[in-house]
Amino acid sequence: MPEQTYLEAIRAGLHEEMSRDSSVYVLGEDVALGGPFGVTKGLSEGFGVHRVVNTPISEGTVMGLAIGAATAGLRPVVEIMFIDFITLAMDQLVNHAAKLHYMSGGQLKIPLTVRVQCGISGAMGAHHSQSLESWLAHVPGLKVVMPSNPADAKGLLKAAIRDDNPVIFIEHRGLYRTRGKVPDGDHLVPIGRAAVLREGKQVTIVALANTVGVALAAADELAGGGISTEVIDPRSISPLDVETIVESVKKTSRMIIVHEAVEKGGIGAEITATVQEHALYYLDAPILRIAAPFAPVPASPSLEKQFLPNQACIVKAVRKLFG
Amino acid sequence: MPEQTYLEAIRAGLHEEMSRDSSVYVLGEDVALGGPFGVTKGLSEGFGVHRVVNTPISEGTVMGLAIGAATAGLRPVVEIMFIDFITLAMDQLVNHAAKLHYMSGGQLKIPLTVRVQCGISGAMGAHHSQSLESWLAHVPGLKVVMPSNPADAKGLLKAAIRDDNPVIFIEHRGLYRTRGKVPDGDHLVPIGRAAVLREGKQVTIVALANTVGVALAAADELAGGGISTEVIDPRSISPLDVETIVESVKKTSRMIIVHEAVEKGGIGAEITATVQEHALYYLDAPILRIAAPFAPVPASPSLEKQFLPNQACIVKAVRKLFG
Amino acid sequence: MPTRKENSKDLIDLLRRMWLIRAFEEKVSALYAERQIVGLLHLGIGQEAVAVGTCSLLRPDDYVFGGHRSHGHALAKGADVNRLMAEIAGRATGYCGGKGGSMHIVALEAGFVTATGVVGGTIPLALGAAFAAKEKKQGQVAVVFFGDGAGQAGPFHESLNIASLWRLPVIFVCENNGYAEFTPLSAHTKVERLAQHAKTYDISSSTVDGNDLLAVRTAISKALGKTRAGTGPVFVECLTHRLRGHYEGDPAKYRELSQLTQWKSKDPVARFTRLLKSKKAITDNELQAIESEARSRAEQAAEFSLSSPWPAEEEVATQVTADLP
Amino acid sequence: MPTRKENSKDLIDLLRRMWLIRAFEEKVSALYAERQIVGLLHLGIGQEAVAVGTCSLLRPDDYVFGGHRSHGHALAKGADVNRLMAEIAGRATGYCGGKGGSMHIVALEAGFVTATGVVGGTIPLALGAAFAAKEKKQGQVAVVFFGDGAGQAGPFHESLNIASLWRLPVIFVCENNGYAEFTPLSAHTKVERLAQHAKTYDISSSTVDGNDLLAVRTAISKALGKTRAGTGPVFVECLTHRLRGHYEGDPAKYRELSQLTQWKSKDPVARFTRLLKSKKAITDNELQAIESEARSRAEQAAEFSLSSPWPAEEEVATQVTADLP
Ligand SMILES: Cc1ncc(C[n+]2csc(CCOP(=O)(O)OP(=O)(O)O)c2C)c(N)n1
Ligand SMILES: Cc1ncc(C[n+]2csc(CCOP(=O)(O)OP(=O)(O)O)c2C)c(N)n1
Ligand SMILES: [Mg+2]
Ligand SMILES: [Mg+2]
Repeated sequence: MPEQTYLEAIRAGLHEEMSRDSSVYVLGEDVALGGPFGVTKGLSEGFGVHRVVNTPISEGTVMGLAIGAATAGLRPVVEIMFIDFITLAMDQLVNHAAKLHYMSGGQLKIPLTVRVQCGISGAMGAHHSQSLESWLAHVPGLKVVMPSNPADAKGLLKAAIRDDNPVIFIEHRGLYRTRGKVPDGDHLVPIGRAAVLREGKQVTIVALANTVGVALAAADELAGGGISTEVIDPRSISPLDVETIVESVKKTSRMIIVHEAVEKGGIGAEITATVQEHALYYLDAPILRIAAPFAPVPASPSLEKQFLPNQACIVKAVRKLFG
Repeated sequence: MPEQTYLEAIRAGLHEEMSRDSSVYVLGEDVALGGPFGVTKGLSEGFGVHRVVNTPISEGTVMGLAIGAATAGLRPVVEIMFIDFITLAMDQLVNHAAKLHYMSGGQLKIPLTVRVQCGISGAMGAHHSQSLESWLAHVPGLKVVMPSNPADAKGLLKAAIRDDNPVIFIEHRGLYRTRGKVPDGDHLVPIGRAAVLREGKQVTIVALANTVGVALAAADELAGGGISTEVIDPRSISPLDVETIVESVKKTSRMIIVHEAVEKGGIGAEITATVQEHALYYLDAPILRIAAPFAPVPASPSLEKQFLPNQACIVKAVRKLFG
Repeated sequence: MPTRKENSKDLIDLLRRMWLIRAFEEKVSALYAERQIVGLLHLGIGQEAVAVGTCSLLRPDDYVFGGHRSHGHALAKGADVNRLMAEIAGRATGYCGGKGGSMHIVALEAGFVTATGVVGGTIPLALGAAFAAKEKKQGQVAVVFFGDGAGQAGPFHESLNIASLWRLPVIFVCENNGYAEFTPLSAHTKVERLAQHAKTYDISSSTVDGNDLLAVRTAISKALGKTRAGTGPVFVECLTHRLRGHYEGDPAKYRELSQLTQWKSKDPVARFTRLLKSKKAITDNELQAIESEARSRAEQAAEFSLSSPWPAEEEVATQVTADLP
Repeated sequence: MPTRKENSKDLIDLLRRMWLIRAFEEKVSALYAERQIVGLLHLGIGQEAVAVGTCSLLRPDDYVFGGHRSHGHALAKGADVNRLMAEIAGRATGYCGGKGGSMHIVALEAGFVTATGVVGGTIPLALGAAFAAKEKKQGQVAVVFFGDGAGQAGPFHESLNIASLWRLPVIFVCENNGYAEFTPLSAHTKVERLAQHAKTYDISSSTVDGNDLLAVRTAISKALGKTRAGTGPVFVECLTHRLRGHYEGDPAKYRELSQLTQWKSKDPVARFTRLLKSKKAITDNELQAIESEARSRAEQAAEFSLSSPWPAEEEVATQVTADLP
């Protein structure tokens, strides 16, 4: 298995799916030039600018255009440069992409992939750092995935493109340079299955995207202190792999959820509510959420650091559960 | 105390605040003519069309305009006709209204009220029936209220207009004709305080907006069966009155949350997560959520009925907690 | 006046199509008044010439998109009368199994891709279908119907820009009926003719009398010549008027009575009838047969709909995603 | 050429303002290269004439709104050099206590209401300030700066419509620098001059050489005459170019070298300097003094910023709502 960065894995996934299926089109701002992070670099040379299409700054209409193209048989991959700007495309995404299959009684399918980059990295401030995945998971008809490593990034992206539903593929900017092994060949990761990244017996940490690495490091530290920690990456937050998470908690009796979105109304709330419903009598302590404070993301690097859930918080929270 | 409908109470609240403070302006589609439901009827005659302003169908820009006007000293009340169309104003609402006070280090204040009508009533279908309040409660910097009766509608609206922050005032269309007593005089309801509408000992039902009436009826039915039910209306979902809810659960040891939004990622998840964090050891049973199925809202009246959380579901769920 | 010679049979067929829509919507209105149909209904009575004038020139595989007032567009594109009425009535036999409803018609078999409850919402979708059509190179075009109220919404402008930039085979059909809900166009914009926006983008455009069936056909026929030839989008603004309220139940007090009377005299069905009669292209008997056939089809559709079952309870949460049952 | 007689002192002052912005941004760039400042920085080097040409004519109580490339706009409106640089550097002494950052400057005391990281996002906000100004009847105007890339975004079009409809006292200043990120305007629209959109709405407009300080001033001065008189909005398109990459760190390989060279020769600071010299309105000594004064103010601002404390930890969650501490 070759090593790749998260960014390279996404690019490879796009490349493979575009090669495999001529109905896959990529649309977004500056995508033909690779975009500001270079994810789509080289694609327009290989597939032509008619399939790797630069768009004007018109997020809502480009989203709608992709939905319309999907109704007519294409499989568009739209890039929204920052999730902060998905706010401009919510009407099309929520009122059309998510609902048309249902509203048409199954007549229409919307095989649309939305690649969007999120999260905190590089002190970009409140308009380029949000984590809004829980909005999307609240919308019936959308699937939402958030890979935390190169292999999942590639496998989930390929699965998203092949899915007959709108899938929001959320990339974390802070992970673009992370390296990892990526299986050779036609590597697909099924949407809706969590990954148990570390087995443990006494506490379950569920972590998303950028916080998975932090959780794994915390688990190492906790192991040093004698606490056996299971770490689960849901990978897909809608549909959510309730079974894997609930089974883990039944075993460990304790759970912590970590994400970069603000705690209130974050996906941690949904996971908590579901787990307590299915495993209340197994819980030895309340489920705790480690997430961002209830505030916009500050620009100052010093405040940004405060804002992020870190290893120390996780370790402290876990210890509290045993306290 | 005179009786008024929910709709009349809102209109009276607008009227009083516009009389009290000449910086209050009302903007929205057809508001000068009363709007499709007649909420703003008569205001333009009283205050002039310069203060009760019909706008083009440009939700995003009208929202931004109101935010800009708020930075310059006005207290705008914007009407978004259906919450389904707030999707077109999310950028302005989330990136500017919610964040500018924080991002400016306190230099700017955004005393903005957004009146928006939500929910299911009258078989209008998937684009005119959504309940999206939990998105808004996930946004730091916004306050979100959802009155369930005429008195709260008036009192919360007046409080919203006087608040120095953006407040989303969510009206449920299905409640417009509900009648109720409304206190005389300058009736204000503080934002962030729940109302205990019925005291009980064995189970707490937290219900929102349209489902409050259903919950109260269920409580009556349950009383007949010997179950003593406390019913709480949070009224404000951001900030949320955690204390009142947690205290209730500590007393009753059981909780059901009812809302019309889909269950996954709904505000019930946040309430559940918070309550189990603070009162896990008091819980005799898992917290259950009674909410809409994970689907768009169907247009057919027969399916719409299926979609709504009803009294029978609530009663059944409560009984399950005792089973 | 038709630009190319239309024979009487063709013309009579056009009248028949308009009558079908008229009778259909009058029946829907009657059923609504009787509470046999519920919901939020926007009828296009008075605007039939735009739907028929446009769709009668389209290929079955052309893509059509509509909005909240689109019963007529779907019928004109060839949607089945029964399944359409059943959908509006919320029955299991409707096109969408009752999940869509009046504002959200989908009749894919007829090439009516979707309507929407969001003003202006399908304009970008039509661009997408046109984008796909361009790539598929089968000469298909996309057509989107929208009102004057959509002309002040951002997506409309973003769409004109992209359509012109990428030379998409899309025809924008603006039904300028002078009102958005209760307020006249003059309260929404200073731009009197929405076709003006097309000019800004160098999109070929025209403004026609939307109550004159043949004028609409002439404009659309020219538009199709261009879009099918690959020269990019065309914008056709049709000046028309809805003869009923904004929605069923709206007393439309904001409208001057004189205005209504004036527009009634321009009723597209009566007007086209007068034309055919003046050209002696149709007899009174034929006329009556057309009307009564239309009415009886509408009646049958109503019977079909009201005797159809309601959707099964469990349908409430099926078809949420394409991989579920 | 100035339309009204400007005396040398005024002209020299204008040069001084441009130099201040230039020196400030060059210092910011240097600090970024040294990693003393981090974040996503968009510099307006090469576009100073638009900022100064516009803001030098405004009243302190006029409202100015900017975007992601707005250091210069804020400075031109009178923002404090130290507090601005400290904000960009993320320090507690910055205008926003470090919470805003480079793309989100607010300097309310100077009438610079807000910038934004959302392309086109402040255009509606400026309408709102203009709406308030119109109601307050103190003759204030609102000015919004935005790029050519914003001209394809829906809110821009919705805003032109509403501004014209309601005759709001707002001046749209479009800095058409020919690129949105890495792609030229021609890849975003077929409309070559963004002022064309204003014409659609009958908004008074002009397109000027944005690197010619006095041409900008002439256009803005006319615009102010109209907006303050209450006749509605004005649109001024300024053709200009950024001499650096889209953001600091962008090598700007998409840009032809010849193009860059050509624009460098039109550098607004050098060009205005040449004009003053040719008119003998300034001596070499004065010139040098202006530059070195600007550089030293920028240095001082850097020192002030880098020696300022970082925001206190607890600041991360204060000021979320106006009623919290
Ligand atoms: C985005 C959006 N905003 C508001 C509404 C409410 N609404 C429904 S129809 C309508 C007026 C539409 O006018 P127009 O586009 O001219 O179409 P017409 O009704 O005249 O056919 C409005 C404002 C909506 N459906 N969608
Ligand atoms: C709504 C939105 N979409 C995309 C971006 C990413 N982005 C930042 S600057 C930019 C280009 C803006 O071009 P222009 O408006 O011409 O301003 P300039 O950078 O040339 O000053 C883009 C696409 C953004 N900030 N906001
Ligand atoms: Mg209309
Ligand atoms: Mg530009």
